[in-house]
Amino acid sequence: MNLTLLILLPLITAIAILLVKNATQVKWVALAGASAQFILAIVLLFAFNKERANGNVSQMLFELQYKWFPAWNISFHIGIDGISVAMILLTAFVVVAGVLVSWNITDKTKEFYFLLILLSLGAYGFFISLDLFILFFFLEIAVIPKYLLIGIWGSGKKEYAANKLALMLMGGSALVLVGMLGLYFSSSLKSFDLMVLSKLHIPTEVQKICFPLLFVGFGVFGALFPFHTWVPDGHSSAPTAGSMFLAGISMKLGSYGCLRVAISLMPEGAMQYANIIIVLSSIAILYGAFATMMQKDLKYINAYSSVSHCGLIFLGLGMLTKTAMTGAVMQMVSHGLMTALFFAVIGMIYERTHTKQVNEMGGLLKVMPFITTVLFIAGLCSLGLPGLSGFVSEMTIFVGSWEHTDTFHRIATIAACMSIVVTAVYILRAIGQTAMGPLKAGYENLQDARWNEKLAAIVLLIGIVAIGFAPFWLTDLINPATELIMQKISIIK
Amino acid sequence: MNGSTIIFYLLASFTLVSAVLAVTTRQIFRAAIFLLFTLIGVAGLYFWMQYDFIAAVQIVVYVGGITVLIIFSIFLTQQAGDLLPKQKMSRQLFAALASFCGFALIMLQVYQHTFIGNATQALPPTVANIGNKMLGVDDDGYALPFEVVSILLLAALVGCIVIAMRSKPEENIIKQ
Amino acid sequence: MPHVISIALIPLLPLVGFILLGLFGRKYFNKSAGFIGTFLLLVSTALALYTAYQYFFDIGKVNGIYQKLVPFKFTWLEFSKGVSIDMGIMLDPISVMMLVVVTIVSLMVHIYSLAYMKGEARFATYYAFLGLFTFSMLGLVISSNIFQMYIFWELVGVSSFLLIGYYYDKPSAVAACKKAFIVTRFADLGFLIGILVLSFYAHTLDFNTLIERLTSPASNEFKAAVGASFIGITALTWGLVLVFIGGAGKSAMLPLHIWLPDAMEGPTPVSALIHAATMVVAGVFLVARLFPVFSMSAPALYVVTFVGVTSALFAAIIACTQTDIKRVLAYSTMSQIGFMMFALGISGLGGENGLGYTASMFHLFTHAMFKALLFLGAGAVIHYIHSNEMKDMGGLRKYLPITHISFLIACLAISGVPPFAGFFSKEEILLAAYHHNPAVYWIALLTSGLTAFYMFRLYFSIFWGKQAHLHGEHHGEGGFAMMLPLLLLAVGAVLAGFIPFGHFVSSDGAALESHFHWQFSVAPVLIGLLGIFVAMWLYKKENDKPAKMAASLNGIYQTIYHKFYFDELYIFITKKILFNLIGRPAAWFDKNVVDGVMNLTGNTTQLISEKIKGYQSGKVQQYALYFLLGIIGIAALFIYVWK
Amino acid sequence: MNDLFTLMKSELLVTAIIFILLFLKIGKGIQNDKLLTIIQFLLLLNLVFGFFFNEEGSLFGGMFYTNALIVFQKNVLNLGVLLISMLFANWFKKSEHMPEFFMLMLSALLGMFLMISSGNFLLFYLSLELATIPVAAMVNFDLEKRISSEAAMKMILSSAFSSGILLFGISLIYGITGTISFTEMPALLHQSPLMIIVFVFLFAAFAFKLSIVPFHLWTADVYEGAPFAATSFLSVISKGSVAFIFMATLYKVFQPMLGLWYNMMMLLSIATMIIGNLFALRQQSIKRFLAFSSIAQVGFILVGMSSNSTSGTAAVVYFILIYTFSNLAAFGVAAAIAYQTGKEKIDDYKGLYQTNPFLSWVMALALFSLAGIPPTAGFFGKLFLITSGASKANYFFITIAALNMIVSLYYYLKVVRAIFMDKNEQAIEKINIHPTTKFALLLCAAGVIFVGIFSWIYDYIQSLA
Amino acid sequence: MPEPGLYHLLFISAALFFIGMFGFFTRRNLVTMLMSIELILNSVNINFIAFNKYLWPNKMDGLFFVIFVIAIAAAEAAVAIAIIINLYRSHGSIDVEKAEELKY
Repeated sequence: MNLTLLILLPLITAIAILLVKNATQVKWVALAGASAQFILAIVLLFAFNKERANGNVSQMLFELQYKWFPAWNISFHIGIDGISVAMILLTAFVVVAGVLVSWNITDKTKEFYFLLILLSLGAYGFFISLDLFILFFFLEIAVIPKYLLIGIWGSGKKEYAANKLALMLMGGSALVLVGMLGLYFSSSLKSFDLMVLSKLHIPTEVQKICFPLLFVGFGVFGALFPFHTWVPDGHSSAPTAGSMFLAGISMKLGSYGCLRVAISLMPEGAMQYANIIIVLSSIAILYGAFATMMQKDLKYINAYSSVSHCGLIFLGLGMLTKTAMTGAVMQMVSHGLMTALFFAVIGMIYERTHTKQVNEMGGLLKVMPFITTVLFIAGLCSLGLPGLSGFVSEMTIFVGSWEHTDTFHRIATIAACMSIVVTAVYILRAIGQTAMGPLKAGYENLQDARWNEKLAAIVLLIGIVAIGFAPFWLTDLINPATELIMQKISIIK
Repeated sequence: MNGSTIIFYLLASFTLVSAVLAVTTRQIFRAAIFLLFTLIGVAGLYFWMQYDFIAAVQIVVYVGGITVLIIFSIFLTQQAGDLLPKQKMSRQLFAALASFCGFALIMLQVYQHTFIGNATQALPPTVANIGNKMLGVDDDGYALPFEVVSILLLAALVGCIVIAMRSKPEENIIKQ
Repeated sequence: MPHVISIALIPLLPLVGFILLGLFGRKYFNKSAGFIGTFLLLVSTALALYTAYQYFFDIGKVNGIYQKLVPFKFTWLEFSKGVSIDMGIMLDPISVMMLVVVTIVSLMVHIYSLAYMKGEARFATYYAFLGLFTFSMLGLVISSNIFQMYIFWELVGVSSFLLIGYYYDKPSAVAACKKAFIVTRFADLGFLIGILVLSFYAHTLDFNTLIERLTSPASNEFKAAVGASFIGITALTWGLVLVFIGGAGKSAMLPLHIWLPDAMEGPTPVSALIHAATMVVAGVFLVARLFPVFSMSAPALYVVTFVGVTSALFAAIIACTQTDIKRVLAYSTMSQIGFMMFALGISGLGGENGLGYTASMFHLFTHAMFKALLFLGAGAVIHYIHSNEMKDMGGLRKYLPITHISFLIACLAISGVPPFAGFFSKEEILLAAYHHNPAVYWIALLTSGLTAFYMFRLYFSIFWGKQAHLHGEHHGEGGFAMMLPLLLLAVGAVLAGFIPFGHFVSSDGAALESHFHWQFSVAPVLIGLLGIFVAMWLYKKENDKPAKMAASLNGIYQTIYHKFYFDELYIFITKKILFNLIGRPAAWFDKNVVDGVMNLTGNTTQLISEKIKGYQSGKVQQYALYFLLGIIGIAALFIYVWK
Repeated sequence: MNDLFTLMKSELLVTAIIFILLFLKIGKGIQNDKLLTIIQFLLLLNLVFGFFFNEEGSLFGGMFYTNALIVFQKNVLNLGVLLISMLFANWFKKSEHMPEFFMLMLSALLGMFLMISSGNFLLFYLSLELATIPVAAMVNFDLEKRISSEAAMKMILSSAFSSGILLFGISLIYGITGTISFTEMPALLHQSPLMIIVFVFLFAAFAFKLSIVPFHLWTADVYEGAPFAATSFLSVISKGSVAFIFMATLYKVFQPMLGLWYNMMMLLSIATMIIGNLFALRQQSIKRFLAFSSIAQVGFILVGMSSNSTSGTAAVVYFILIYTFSNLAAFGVAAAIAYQTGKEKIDDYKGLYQTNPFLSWVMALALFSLAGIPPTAGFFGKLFLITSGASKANYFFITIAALNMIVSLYYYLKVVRAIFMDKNEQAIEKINIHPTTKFALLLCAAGVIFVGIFSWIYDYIQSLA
Repeated sequence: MPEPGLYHLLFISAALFFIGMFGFFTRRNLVTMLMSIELILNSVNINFIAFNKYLWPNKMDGLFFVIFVIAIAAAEAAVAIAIIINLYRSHGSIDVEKAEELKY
């Protein structure tokens, strides 16, 4: 399995989109590209499992290394472990759904799809990079498409939101850059290579400086409290597919980076700052949930709830136990799918009702049963209903967090657990007001989902249910990888 | 105290006084004349240092060339008898202060610094020596700078012609 | 050993129904959905009965003790070594009993709904939801793993939510389903943390292993769980109490009961199934499942007893004043579950001590029969009269004869009148209470009288008293589909008490002979009859006695009528504290502080940029001056300061 | 004497073109159109020729020195001039003084070549003046515009002032060391307080040319007033060449004073980035905006330069190559719009994308590259600058640099936002782009994308450094 | 009075340099600003000659520097005056304070 395919395919798709003439063709090309990518991701999953089953236990599989800027010891080094596979699958799911959902974009279709595919390119590249430099390269590649997607096709205070997003994300990546350079120069080998760096022992004082830089830097992407403020505005202003990508994929870049770079390279730093991370993420979880409760705009609801859910990811990471870490990765995947689904549905509703305010809706179940049912399922996933992906990941995090015996961790865990109640409150409020209750006047003739929307929702639902019903395949994928990371940490412990 | 010393001090004070006047007098022609005096004073210093050739060049180029150019431009741009506009007092004070500080800083460090020199094998600055070097292409030759200056003069010439010979004046000339 | 698949099919068939009807029902099976669902459940029921037969009479007993069999399990989600969620099947007396109860009641409701829900636009959806619920409930009772139970626990919650909110365009239904879900969810938080605590010390989530480890005082796990303590209470007690909070939430125990009366907004058959016979007893089942562990912690059992007995009394008092027939039934349910709960609380483990346990399970069993019957009967009444309010009813015995009879049987059963089912089970509970805790016994006795009173208040108000003002079309009793379940359940309510329950279900698996003392039964029966007579005196004929009584006890009556203002208290907590004191400030903080800091950074930059523009004044002399100053400054800096 | 032709080939070629132009001008009768084509052809020839006969050596007793890296630098400048000749074709065709403009520009270019190659302060000073005085004249080439002559005045006076300071510094360093040769000087340098002053004087002169804060004040005014061709020449070619020689002098001549100039660089680099960014934030005129942005860019160049290593050298050269493409593309687009509509305000660009997608994309690419966003080359350029600057593990410094990237992104995005996001009824009409301009823009865009991704370009530069 | 030597000349040149600077900062007339520039350049020339004479008479670097500086000064002055005249034509004044359209 040649991993460069994962980058080449979107690249080719993007170029093809540029070459194609009319809007319909653009859509089909984009869909074809996204589906091919989707299939590729599935194939990758099987290839990965097969390779593991064949007894290949090396940390990264399918490694490839090309020279790129050898003067700086940079190489185009790619490879995957279970975590990456999970994230790639997530991306593939969300991209297909995003392409489908945007089917009726009429304004500047070509540019829209081009940017969408470019964004996915960045994400794929990010998840397979094993070199800090290209990791950073792909991280930043994904920023501008987001900016343009929000700014051009968004709604509301889109320009403000787009600006805020771009600037904050760039701020995050600036910190990442500094941290990355710190790592680079601290090692005698002067290498950006993750595999090389992970074998070295990075001096403790360097870790003390670089860990917060990298963690916060990636944390900005992943909506770490209090750097989450781009999330609500960005998500709510973005076009549907934009929100899906933002929340579904792009925020995961941050948490993935935290895990892959910050924690796994600098376990001592992680130990040092773990308590701060836990405090911040516990605050984010509860505070995000309570802030969600007060929102009236569907997109804001989901955006704030993302802050809360991503807080869980960081909590899982900060706990530094294998179970919690596995849970965090699962939560990344789960939240990605779930929130993408949520945004897709919100987009569909908005397109029909032309409002995102929950109090202006009501009884939509009557006119659009499919859409509201999906909304409902997304909501249930968000509140952690068993059988859907949210449950397994949250529970894994809780169980993992509970493995610490001291009061501090206990309180943090209980605080995190409390979010499931608050989540239930706001999700049910939102669904109760939109889907249930008497039908508001003026909405009698709304149409239910079209084929593309149904397909998009189903794709994401499959992902959610596949994890929810059978989480073991995902944990089997992730566990070996987290185990390796934990080994490093436990040596220090 | 010998004659040379007296001449030096006279030249120096003449140069500096005229320089000060050149930058302070409010009548532009007088300023130009004081500038002339300063330049002559500097030429005098060169003579005093026995750099005759340089002194001659100074007089020919500066006194004969640049000053004339300046006076012409004054003719072109100035009504006779106009006093020069006065700069704001604060700016003057500030400028004086800054200049003085700079001067003080430099002189302080110059006096604290011991210059080492190499006065053993003096090469007298005669016209013959200068001429040999000027067009030499060997190690100590100055042919290349000479050519560079010629190109520069050519370019300056071209530039001056284009700029000074412009045909269509802008509509809103002399608006104020 | 029964075939694993046949057991697995018991819950899976309703799931198939759910998926089939949920995905395609609206389009393809809108008419036939009821029959599909009912048929699938019929098969399930048959399998459940077969399994029960096999278990109780064939394979369950080894050396006279019923075993906990785990014929099947697989690792579903592994957290860490040894701690994993397994999906499995566990057969023991109570789970087999619950299988039977759930399938039978569910089947009755399925059949009943064929008529009751006929013509609904979302008929298929209704059956799909019923299927989902039945699946979840069956999954819950056969769970072999505490987390598996939690999973189905949640699923049960959501299906309850769906069914309560079935009439989703009724705002009150929407509010009720939200309330039900959120309150139980809140309780589940306790359950979850309880699981975390217990599993942390037991290093397992598997029921059998967990119970084994936490009940043997010699094991390391037990020592650790008892050794660790928080504010003076051992970790074991904490874990159990937290788990019990979950059970209390589902079983509508005080003070988490507030969702139950509102849950009556759902279709009446649903109330019969979920909020009377099956789901609400999940809490009892949970405590029973973990009973060996509970028995290791006296404080935990004490909490169970206390909550159970207060709930029983409290609900009975409220039930006396309610006018909505379903609400009366709801409070009665709560009260009866309180009985089951405290019966567990006062029970010990093994032998005679375990009488409370057996009694509780017995009561659970009989209660399922007569309470389902009561609800279905009430459904028939509501179906007929199109109202839930007692004041709209009266004298219906002529119009609804079968309903009348079956309702009467159920009322007698619940009032503990021999020889109906309730008599036997309640008798055992009281007996157990009498032996273990006299205070509880007296309260229970009082409650039992109240029960008889409010049940017959209900009965007389519906079927006797003033003539109901009938208007519009009335289509009889709803036909065979509605009558059949009534009759079957009535038979159950009459006969269930004669089952020698202690032989099958006991705290330690060994048979427990019930010692029937007629002398002991006198007091309960008498007090039951007293309740009935008072009700008859007050309500059989239309009169103004109840109103007068209510007026004379105005303050107390109002307090009771308003359910001791529990709802208001909750609204105060949620609206005032959660929303206004936490939510709003959080949202405000985010909008103004977190966001504000970011915006401030931007604005400050802009402001500085505006302020320093004079530096670039356009005056070349000034530029030169800055130039010189720059040189002097830098030179001075590096000569004198920064060497 | 063969050495003369191979080592000084760039200079000789440029001189030859100047003289060809002179003759063409005197022998009148060639249309601007044709003449422009001829010039472009000559410049192309010049560029192509630049890649051959690269030898290392010195002439005139070390006064002139060249090596492969210097030749490469010259080629970068050549490329820039060629691009300028193509990008502003519309303006050139209309200008009646086109040949003179090119003569001046090429003289300045010659000056820069000599400056990069200079081996002593005399030639350096002369070529610096040669690179400045004609440019001042070029700035005045929009003869009908008031601001053009104002800008020219500001430029000539400021640069005369700065060369006075430079000369004063040279005179003192000559007094202290007794030599003006770059190669002999390091051995004679000692860090005395007077030397610090002298160094600051020289530094200031360089800083003036590079527009480093606080010596940058002339930049924006001159850029705004000058014709686009002159502005882009100033901001790209002139800045690039001075950066090259500045770096060479620092690394070679002032190596003994490393400690001093590292701190000075750090200080001024931070100031430059911050002030450049702060001023760029509130600009409306696109030229002025680019002027301040280029000031901020210089701050980044200083970051790389401060590393005092070959990788720093490579990074700076590489960055300037990229900067040439990106900045010229931006100026090219702005010029194309301004020539047809006279609009030079950022607000005028609102809704540009509706009417001119090509120009919009080129502009966006250019700005992204300037902002350092992948996959554009600017990302690599900036990253390598910062990376080499970070080699001293001075976290404070590089953090400031990295944070400044955010501010700069803000204002680059302001333009992007105007172009792509703002709706505008009176959007700029469809612009007719001259074919050569279009080609040059495409070239720039290609450069902006591929110079980064094709890592061999960087490797090549690194091998030269 | 002491025997005049290098330091005296350096004093004169520095004084001239800063007098020129002062003039440049304060004279509003462009031509007079140009004159100030000439003063600055002259001061530099004195430096060069002084160093050449007193310290490094073995080579003529300083001397040649002066020759070229004078040449450049001429060229610079020529271009500057051309620009000033052009400015005068468009602005009607050569007051430097009045040429400040380009700012901020």
